[in-house]
Amino acid sequence: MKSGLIIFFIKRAIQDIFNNRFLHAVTITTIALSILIVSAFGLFLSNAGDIMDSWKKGIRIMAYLDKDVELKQIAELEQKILDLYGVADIRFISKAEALQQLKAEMNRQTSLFEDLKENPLPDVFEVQMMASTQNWEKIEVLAAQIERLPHVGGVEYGQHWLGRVIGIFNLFKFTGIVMACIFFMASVLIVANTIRLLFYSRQQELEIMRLVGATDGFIKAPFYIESVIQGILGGITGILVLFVIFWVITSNVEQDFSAGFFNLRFLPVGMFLGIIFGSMFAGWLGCYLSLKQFLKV
Amino acid sequence: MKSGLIIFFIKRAIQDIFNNRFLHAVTITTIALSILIVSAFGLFLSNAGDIMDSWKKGIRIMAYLDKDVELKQIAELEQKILDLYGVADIRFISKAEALQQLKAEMNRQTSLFEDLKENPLPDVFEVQMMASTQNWEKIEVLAAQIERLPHVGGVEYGQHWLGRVIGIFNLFKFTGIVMACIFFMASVLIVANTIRLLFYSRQQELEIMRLVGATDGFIKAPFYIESVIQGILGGITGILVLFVIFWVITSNVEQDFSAGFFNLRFLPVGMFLGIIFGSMFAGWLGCYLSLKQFLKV
Amino acid sequence: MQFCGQHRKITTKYLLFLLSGQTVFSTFNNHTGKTEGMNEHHRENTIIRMFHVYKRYGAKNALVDISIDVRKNEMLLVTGPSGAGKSTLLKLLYLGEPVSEGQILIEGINLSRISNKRIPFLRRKFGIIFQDYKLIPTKTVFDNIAMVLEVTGESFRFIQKKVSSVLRTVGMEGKLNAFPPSLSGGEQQRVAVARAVVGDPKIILADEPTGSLDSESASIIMGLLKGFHDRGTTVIIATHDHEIIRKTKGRALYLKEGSIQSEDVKPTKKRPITI
Amino acid sequence: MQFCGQHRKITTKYLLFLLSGQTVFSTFNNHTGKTEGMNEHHRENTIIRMFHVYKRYGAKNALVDISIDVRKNEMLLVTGPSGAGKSTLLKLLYLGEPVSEGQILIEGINLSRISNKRIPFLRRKFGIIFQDYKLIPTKTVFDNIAMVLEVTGESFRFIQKKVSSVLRTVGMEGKLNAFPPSLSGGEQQRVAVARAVVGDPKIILADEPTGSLDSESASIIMGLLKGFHDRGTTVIIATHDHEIIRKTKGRALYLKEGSIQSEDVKPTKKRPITI
Ligand SMILES: Nc1ncnc2c1ncn2[C@@H]1O[C@H](COP(=O)(O)OP(=O)(O)OP(=O)(O)O)[C@@H](O)[C@H]1O
Ligand SMILES: Nc1ncnc2c1ncn2[C@@H]1O[C@H](COP(=O)(O)OP(=O)(O)OP(=O)(O)O)[C@@H](O)[C@H]1O
Ligand SMILES: [Mg+2]
Ligand SMILES: [Mg+2]
Repeated sequence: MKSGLIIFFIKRAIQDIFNNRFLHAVTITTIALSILIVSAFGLFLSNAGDIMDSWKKGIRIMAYLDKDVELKQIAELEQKILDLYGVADIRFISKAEALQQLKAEMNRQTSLFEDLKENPLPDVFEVQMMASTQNWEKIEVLAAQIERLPHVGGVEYGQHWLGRVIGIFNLFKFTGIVMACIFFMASVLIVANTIRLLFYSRQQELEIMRLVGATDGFIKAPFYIESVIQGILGGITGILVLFVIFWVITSNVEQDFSAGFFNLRFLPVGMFLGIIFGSMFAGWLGCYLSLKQFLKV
Repeated sequence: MKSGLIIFFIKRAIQDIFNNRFLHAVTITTIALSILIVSAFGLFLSNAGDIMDSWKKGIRIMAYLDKDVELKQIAELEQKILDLYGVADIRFISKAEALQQLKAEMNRQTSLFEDLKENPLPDVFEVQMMASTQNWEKIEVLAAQIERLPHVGGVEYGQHWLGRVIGIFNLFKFTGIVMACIFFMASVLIVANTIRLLFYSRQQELEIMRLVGATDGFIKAPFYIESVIQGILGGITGILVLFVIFWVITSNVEQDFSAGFFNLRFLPVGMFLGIIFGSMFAGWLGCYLSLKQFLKV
Repeated sequence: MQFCGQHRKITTKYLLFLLSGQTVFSTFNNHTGKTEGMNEHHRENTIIRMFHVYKRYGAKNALVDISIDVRKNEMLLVTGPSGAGKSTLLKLLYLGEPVSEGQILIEGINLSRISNKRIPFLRRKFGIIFQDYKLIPTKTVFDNIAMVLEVTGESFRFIQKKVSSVLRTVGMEGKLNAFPPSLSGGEQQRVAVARAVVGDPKIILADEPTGSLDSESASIIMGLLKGFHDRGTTVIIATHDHEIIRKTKGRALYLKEGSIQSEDVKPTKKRPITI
Repeated sequence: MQFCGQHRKITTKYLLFLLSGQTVFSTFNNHTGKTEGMNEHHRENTIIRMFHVYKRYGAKNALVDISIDVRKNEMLLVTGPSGAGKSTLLKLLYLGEPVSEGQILIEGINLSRISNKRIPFLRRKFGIIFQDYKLIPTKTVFDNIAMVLEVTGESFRFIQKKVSSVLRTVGMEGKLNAFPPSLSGGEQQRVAVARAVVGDPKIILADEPTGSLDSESASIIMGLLKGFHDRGTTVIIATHDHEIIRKTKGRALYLKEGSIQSEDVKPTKKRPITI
């Protein structure tokens, strides 16, 4: 009996979605659009986050040593740097190595180095930081600490633009979260509105049903089913569209200008499920808010 | 009489918006959101376009000359380069100048250059391009042409990332246009839906009005007025919210990391008017589509 | 003003129709068996003519071969059992539905040739009491009645005076600001009557105007309708109420399953019987 | 099944109410002036009791101090002019509106103490013919009637058989798949009657059940209601139709401006008069 009733309700809900297909199409489209935008942002952030992480991993503090440092002092210094909080690894690059590298990099002007009597470069420590040292301020603090150590002639770290990029990225992340909230609310409002309108358009019918002895559950169930279906359909549509767009972009654009550079991934499974669940919840909540207004039970 | 009727209709429309304020609030919010997103994108693009232009102006092709070029040949070459299509200006930098510049740039390793017997750098032409040479392909073509000239040892142009950035910018522009279309359609659909629902909820009333002799114009006018008002309100709200966001961001963030670098502007007046008009039109079109379905006149 | 212009145009159109529409008329003449001369005289006095009208809903014949003439200022009673086609007959007159076959002329305007734009102006000739009242539940009694005058662009002052006076006539002056769902069945019916007569229409179509009324209220309403009739309005009443049929002077049309079963003409005070 | 459980619970509740509610009863006793013993006997046979019921809409008194008892299997006619409060009286019984003052007991359940959750089960005791029919315009005649059985969870087979048989009784078997707006006034009313009786209710509330019907259809419907009455159903009919009042045996209540003006008891075949 009970399961028969659920089937009866689902049948009614689907029939009703079909009867009001224009209304539902608009609702589902709106939800899908919201989901599309939010998940596009999520996709962007999740990929940008990956890139950012790899860049962050690449951030190194270069500590240039004074000219006349002895081997023993170098070993001591190495230990001191390693003891600092936030340092993950350290690598010593002798001035000979450094010159080699410089020559390799400046291949166009090699003649420049041909006549050198003496290696003008200093020895250097390449300091790698722990992953937890995510933000720019911490990197700056660490660099200052290193600079204050004896025998360190100067430090250089990252390119300054990386600081800016991280700032922008965090701004984006924040924007993304705000947008997700706005669109969630928008979806809830839209569903609430749809249900409200369905309710209006069937007010007479529902009133009559109540008069012939229908319980509130009997009256409400189809609305809940409809709005959850709307939410799910909207969510799936949004993500599907995003996937198609993603697929088109990655298969056309990636090799052009990011081959081997980025490695674009689609949304992680957790995020995917979260989005679908979120849109379902938006449907449910919209219905709940709408019905709460009408039926004071 | 005629103007009295218009006032009558506007009064009716405003009263009706008030009576169905929830429905209208949702519609206006949705339109505002669409407008917000589209105009945020427009704002981003219009500013990014400015920056892009200034960057593009900064793109120069550096033509390195062979080592043993004479002054007369240099003058000839200058003329040849100037004759190429797309070249706006040209500047000769002698090797002495170049070394000076290099020394200034690499101040940390000045010792490197102290012992040089001879200047290892080549003479160079700095070629500036016309503004019309906007896209990357044209720059590449021009660079290849210059490289093929006699006495030119090699060319270097821009930083390679600029090409990428331009590519990404164009992609963004395209995305922006697609999004604008999508959101325009979404707004039209939402308005159409709202009007349709209003129509449904008042079908009985309108039918009765028709039976007592109301003309179609008398019946339709309030709907048109309502939907245009919706469009305008939605558009203004969206742009207002964008302006607030823009104002908060520029007054807090700009000095941090883009002072003097960017010079952010709000939407150009044309775009602003375009957006308001677009949302108004969306309202009208939504109403038109919706009424067309119902009244076959 | 606008309406008069409209009217003149339509009249011209009707004259053109007359010139071309001889066959229709001859059919009609055969049916009634009257002479051409009499018919000519008739036409001037006739406000509604139906020639062999059929109305079908799918396979269902709601009206079958209806041919009647209604004179200006006539009182016509349409009667018959439930589902006989009384409401349908009225519906065809105000273009609530198109005819399936046959012709209807109202003040010389052929309804099957009228353009959509002119339908509203045609409908303003009628005051209609619908069987199901058709009151707008979201508007007050006042607004429901005022609507009729608003669509013709009357001034607010005039509307207010007129609506109040008409509500007084039907005994509903106390319910000016009530909404229809809060009225009793009979009260709703009286509002519907008020709306039908507020525009001083040329023709009143009353579909069961007293179905929800006790005999006292019913005779007030019937008195009102008779008053309009006395002042020159054409009145058509569809009813199954024997009381009304017995008490009302005028022609009675008995419908059954869509056909006219009998025409019973009762003596009116002034006029001789012409059909 | 569910319903019976419900019912038992409510009965228990009522017994508790009786133990605590002596004052109400003594008021009632004073009013009727009968002995306690007779009342005890009464109570068993009584299906509806109203004690000093008032209903106000704003300043308007729709019902004033109504106290009546309706016995199981009684036929009660409520009559009076338009706006007298007939429909309001019925509305209070099925909790279409709450009372403003006073108490109503239905099968011992006090309506002012019933929880919201139980209202649907209360309403399933009633079969109601509404004055304005209250048919759902977007559902077919079949679905409109089937709804009553759907809400109680009947099987589709049973619903189909039952609806068809009831439609046959009111003479509407041909309109199974029609939508209400395409029916004539009388046909709609007959569908409304069919919906009211399809659930075999304990009490039938009929508000102008024959207002839109010609005398022939009306007597079929009245015959149907009398048939239910003969099989043990309590029937309350609100009407202003003198014909019905004259022809129907049972108690007649004459309302005027919300008060009971007279109770006229006509002899029924079997039962002696007890009030
Ligand atoms: N829109 C429609 N679609 C299908 N059938 C219709 C429609 N309108 C009316 N009918 C049918 O036409 C017949 C005549 O209907 P009509 O409303 O004219 O009857 P009536 O004489 O007014 O009856 P009543 O006294 O019950 O109001 C009925 O059988 C009805 O079912
Ligand atoms: N919801 C309401 N709000 C305000 N007044 C109401 C409401 N419902 C009914 N009334 C008023 O209460 C009075 C009694 O109404 P009711 O519907 O009971 O009359 P009735 O006896 O059924 O009359 P009729 O024979 O015309 O149907 C009427 O004057 C009516 O206007
Ligand atoms: Mg009818
Ligand atoms: Mg009533």
